[in-house]
Amino acid sequence: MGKNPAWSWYIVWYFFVGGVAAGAYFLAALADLFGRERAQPVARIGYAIALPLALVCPILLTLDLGMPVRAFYMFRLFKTGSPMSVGSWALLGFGLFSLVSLILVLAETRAAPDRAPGIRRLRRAVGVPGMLLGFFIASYTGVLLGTTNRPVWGGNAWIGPLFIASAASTGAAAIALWAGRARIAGLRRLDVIAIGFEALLLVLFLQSLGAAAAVFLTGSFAPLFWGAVVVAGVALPFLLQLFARGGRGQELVTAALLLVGGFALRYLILLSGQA
Amino acid sequence: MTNHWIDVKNADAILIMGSNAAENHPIAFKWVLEAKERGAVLLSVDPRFTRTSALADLYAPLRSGTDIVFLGAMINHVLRNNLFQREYVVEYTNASFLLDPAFGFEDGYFTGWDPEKKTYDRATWKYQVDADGTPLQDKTLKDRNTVFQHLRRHFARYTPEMVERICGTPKAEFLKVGHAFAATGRPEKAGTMLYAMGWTQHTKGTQLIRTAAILQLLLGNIGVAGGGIAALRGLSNVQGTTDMGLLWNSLPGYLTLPSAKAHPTLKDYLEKETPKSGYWVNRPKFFVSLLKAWYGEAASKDKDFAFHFVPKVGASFTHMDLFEAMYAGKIKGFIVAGQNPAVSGPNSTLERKALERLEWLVVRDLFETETAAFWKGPGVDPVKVQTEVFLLPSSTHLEREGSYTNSGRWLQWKWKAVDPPGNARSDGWFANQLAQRLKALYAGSTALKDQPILSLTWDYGKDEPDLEKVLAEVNGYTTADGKPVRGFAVLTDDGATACGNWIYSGVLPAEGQNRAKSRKADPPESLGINAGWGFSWPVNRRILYNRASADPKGQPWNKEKAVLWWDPTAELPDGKKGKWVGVDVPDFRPDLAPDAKGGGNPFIMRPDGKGALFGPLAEGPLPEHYEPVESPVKNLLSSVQANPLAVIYKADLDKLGDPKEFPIVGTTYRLTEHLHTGSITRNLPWLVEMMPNLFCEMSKELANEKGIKNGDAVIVRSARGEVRAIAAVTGRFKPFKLGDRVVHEVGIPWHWGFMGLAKGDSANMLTPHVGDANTRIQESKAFLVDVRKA
Amino acid sequence: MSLTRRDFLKGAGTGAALGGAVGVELGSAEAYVTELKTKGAKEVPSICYYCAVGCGIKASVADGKVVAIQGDPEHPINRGTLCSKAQAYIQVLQHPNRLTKALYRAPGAAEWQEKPLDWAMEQIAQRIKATRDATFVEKEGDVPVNRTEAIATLGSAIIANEEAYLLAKLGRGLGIVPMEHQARI
Amino acid sequence: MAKAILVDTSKCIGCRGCQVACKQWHGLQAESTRFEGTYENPPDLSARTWRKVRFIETVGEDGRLRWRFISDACKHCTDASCLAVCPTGALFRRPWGAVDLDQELCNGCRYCVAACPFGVVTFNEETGRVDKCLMCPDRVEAGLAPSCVTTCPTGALSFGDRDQLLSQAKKRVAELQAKGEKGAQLYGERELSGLHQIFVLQERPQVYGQPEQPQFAVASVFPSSVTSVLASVVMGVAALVAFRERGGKGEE
Repeated sequence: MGKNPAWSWYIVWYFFVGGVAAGAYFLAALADLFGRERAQPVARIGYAIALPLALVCPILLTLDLGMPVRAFYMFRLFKTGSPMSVGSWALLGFGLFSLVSLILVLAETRAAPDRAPGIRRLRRAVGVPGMLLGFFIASYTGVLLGTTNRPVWGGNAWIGPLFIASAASTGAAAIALWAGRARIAGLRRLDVIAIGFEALLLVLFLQSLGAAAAVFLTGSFAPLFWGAVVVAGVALPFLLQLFARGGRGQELVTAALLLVGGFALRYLILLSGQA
Repeated sequence: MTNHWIDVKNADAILIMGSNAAENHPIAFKWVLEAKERGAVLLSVDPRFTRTSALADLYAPLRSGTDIVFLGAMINHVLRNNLFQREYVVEYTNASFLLDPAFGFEDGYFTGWDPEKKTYDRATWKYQVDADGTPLQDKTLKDRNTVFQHLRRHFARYTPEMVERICGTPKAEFLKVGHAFAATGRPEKAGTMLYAMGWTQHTKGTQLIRTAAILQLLLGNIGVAGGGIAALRGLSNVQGTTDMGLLWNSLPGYLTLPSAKAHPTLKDYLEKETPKSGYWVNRPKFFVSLLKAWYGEAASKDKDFAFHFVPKVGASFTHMDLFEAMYAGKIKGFIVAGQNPAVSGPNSTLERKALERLEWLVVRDLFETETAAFWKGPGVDPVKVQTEVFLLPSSTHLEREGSYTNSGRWLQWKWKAVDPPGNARSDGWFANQLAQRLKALYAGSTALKDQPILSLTWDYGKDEPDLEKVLAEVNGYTTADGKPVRGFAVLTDDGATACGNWIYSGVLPAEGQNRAKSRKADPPESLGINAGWGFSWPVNRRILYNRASADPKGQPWNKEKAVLWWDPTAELPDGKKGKWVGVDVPDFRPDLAPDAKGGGNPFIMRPDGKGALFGPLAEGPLPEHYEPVESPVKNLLSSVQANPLAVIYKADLDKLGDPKEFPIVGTTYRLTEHLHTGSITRNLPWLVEMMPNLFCEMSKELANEKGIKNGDAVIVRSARGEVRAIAAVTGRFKPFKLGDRVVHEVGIPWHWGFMGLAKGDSANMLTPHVGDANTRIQESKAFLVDVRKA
Repeated sequence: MSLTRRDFLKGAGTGAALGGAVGVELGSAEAYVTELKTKGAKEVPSICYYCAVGCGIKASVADGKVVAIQGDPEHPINRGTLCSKAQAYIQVLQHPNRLTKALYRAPGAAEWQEKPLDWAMEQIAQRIKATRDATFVEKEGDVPVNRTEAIATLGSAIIANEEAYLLAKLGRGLGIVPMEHQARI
Repeated sequence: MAKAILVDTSKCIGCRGCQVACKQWHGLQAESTRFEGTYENPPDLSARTWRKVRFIETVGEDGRLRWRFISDACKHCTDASCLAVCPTGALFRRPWGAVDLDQELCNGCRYCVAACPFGVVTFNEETGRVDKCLMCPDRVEAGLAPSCVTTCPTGALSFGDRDQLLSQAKKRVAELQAKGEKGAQLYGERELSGLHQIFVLQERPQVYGQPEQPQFAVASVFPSSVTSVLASVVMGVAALVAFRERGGKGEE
């Protein structure tokens, strides 16, 4: 058993912010790729959200280091066996892609009409590798936790997928909130699928833990797990998005619930391995 | 130690009892385990399962203070089952000697007990002798008056059942240990016993060690490689400083300090202290040479070598006597160096209080010790303490040079590594300075009383003394030309030689040669004698009584581990043939053939040359079990509860506990991580982190009874005081089942005090001022306490 | 760019292969080298301070300071080994609370005062003389006994033989009878 | 040639010379401790305690008490999780097998802390970096044994070629078993593809606080990556379903 790495609140926030950024970006790229004009707000807002959040990530990570001035040592190596090493590079790449994508969003809106389609094509092309990085950023933290010898985390292969599903739902929520009064096409459908997928992965995750799942189900984390993750983060938004038709207010409430649930999920997973 | 540390590897059985060698002499355990690897059986007998027990093949628990029963039953086992080494016993011990027919033993007393005076008249404690004074013998050992038959009868009462009922050792466990060790009774086998304070700190400690010696003699284990009795001494130079006479009644080389009553003149001293036979016939040579060394010119033959200068003892001043006298206000000035009686002294409440009654106190140490700081200790109001205290900084052993004598009697030189800080100085410097200043203060005095100090030879330099010059004086020299003598064999009683300590003579055999500095080690696969490493007193002999390693004809009992043998063809310097040869220096006249008169008497320090199965001590010539002065049970072996000659002090703070109020046996001990009072080690962070607090070890059963959990704070209380400790509840202590009674025992290390980095109460707040009948060492291994949750 | 150390790859083994542990190192990261701290130090042989086994120790001295205390590998008893107490001994030499000045506590005082060593020694000599002179017994009846029982000394069992000899000689020379040390307890 | 330390628990007397030798040689500060009812202290390996002796009281099947001692430190695994996950290269392997740590390169990410299957690597709050036993590379490269081994009085610790120590250890296990020590076993021959600190134990590893089957943390990178890629595909498909326009049906 490894010792407690004592990763702090910065890391909880990083997991959350990084997930939102990654989710927003890959949703943006997917919308850009698969959606038509009606999906464009998702793309524009998603890219716009990704960049600032992607810029916050390294700051959070650096603050958690024992030697913050040596943060750049992360780039001495590229070590495929170390999720943290690859993740550091990926975060760097993701930041660059977010920047380029956002520039292209702005360029498109300000470009002469004849040049706009070309810019959008370029943005779509850039979005593909960026999206892959987004998926990576969303999931590598889960892989990283699995690559330890801590309780809950060690050897677990379901945290990565869980974080991807959660990145999608919280990314979508962030986009919805950003959009404010404007309606965004496709988000509700996406939410339903993503939340459903997240629920499935949660079950798989808990099942893989065996007896250790008790920390979430009945242990000291149970209230937060059931209340924030299961009810607020999964059940309510799922039901709301599936059945309710409450207009923008409902969308915003759902988004807020998803963000709370996503944050709680990260917090609990990080804490459970450090208890 | 009769033998030495490395020699332990040659043993076939090792009994560790009254010692926790793995804990307190970890490096010695290197050789214990080496023996084990070579097939030796390791036996651990201890009230508590210790680090030593953890490595032992067999472990047997026993209640503190009952060792004589355990060993006595081993003797009984050996005698009853004919497991003793007969030829050795017959030839090398006094087993065959006939005792006075009037000698006897009944219900705890030997003949001659005077209940009024509470002393023994030793008139019957003697051999039957012929007209020449030679003891009568029966080598068949059958005569009922032989020592052997007395031994048999005496120890017949020490049965395995008795062991179970008195020691609390399950019979089966006792028998396993007894059997394993008795196997060394075969001539080619050797067994050794390692003991320490677990045997000495009893009111019958000396008798306890005699019991061990009797067993070892019966098994033929003395004088052989891998045999002997090993006193594991606790401090780096406690052996050497004892050799040098830092005990109240001792002069260097174990020459007794004369007493006013017995030795008014040199003639009295020499006559009374010199036996008719045995090596001590040379005592006058040693003593006169000492007087010459000390008083030089003034020690002229016509003035009895200044014998009158030597202080003559009146009252006894063993450690406890000294502190009782101090408590009574009789001692005014006190110089303490490198010792910390406020923590190490038994009944430390009394001993600390005694310090308050001094006019002045000088302490020299590395750190501010509890003794130096007694005036600001717990419950002491400094304003009320009128003692003047001087605290002088001392240098450490790496900041000075000199020789240390280890437990195996090896003198080893240590070189100085660095200069001491600030005003820290060595003890040699202190003595040198003080001597010069006192000589100056007394200069010109014609008073008779000042002549000893004025005549005292003292020329070792001004500040740090030249220690090799001191060692040269210790070694001895011819007074005519100051040339070193080659050994004590050439010392004389006419003033032609001077020698500061005869047993060390030979360490500087020639000018510029210091054998303490020798550094030639034997290869590891050898017997381990290491004659080329350091210098072992006497005369670089590594195994004492080694004549006994060979049979009466002079052939080694064990050819593979031969120490010494008679070679009839070897040539002597004078051309004659026949001498003792081997790997060690013979503890015998080198040319005395086995068949010559006395050629079969290996124990040359004794008048009769025989190992003493029968040997008078204060409380009798044979060991007998008595309960500790504080004991929870009645003595089952006789109606005499405690050693009738135990020394019990009676000052107002000398209280004894009632078993009804204090039903638990308490014992004290040491830990690997600390040394003695911890005055050094409790200041060292690396040691403190391992052993930070005073603790009290107890069985799970006792803890249960008292509602104590592991790690709880507890109060341990005796009639003298109480200490606060942390409970270590462990399976390593078990309650003792004595018949239908259960007796609990707890243990507590004595390293803590109120100064230093890691502070704590001192275990000696609990221990009593009661002492051994012979040595007056305190009984701190078995006393009465009670325990409760704090 | 160079491949990571071969030994890393070798070491990473099967599990790492599953994880695809192919790494690339961008900077140069030679295994750092630390110099042996006893290098060039003078080795002074001594004997351990603590118990009476008599283990050989060697102090490594550089610039007048002990930088390490280790077992003496040539010593036949301990053959270079040491227990925890001996290993910690170097902390005595570096200890901030070591006494380095003579201290004096006047009757009834609550604090120590620092004093010059020479002053302290002279005072001690005078106290000894005063007490000795006041309590000395020259004769008991006709027998010259030349003793004082009012001054006592205690210790030490961790001083050199030569020092013990000097103390014994001086003590008896002064007529002091109560001289004891650790061997008694 | 791979080197190793062999810990023979059957020869350990718990004197803790090794524990302090390590502190002396490396100048490690003492920790503040309390006696908690056991001789063992400090409570665990840490940034300031790279080697420590564990004291274990246990009762055998024969009902007899045993007091076991084990000198514990970094195992210098062949499959070293700490080294494998270290993103900066501060942890590296010496050619002779030790897992070493270059303090200058550590930035205190603590990944290795979580990855170590033995709880050896510890974060040092004071320096902001991690610490652990390095197997005394300064000594070994000067031809000496690590300081803990050098000081061990009883031969419980030995240092040398790993292969040679392994056969020595196997012989010892056989000897102990022949003496009736049924629990005698070797630990570290195959665990994590071979440890560079191997043990002769007298009980199951668990009794000494060692994992029965230590896991190489990096082994989970592959399965985790696969599930994550699959999850990404699922989300891609979900987006496709969500954002593909089907004539505005379902949503306005």
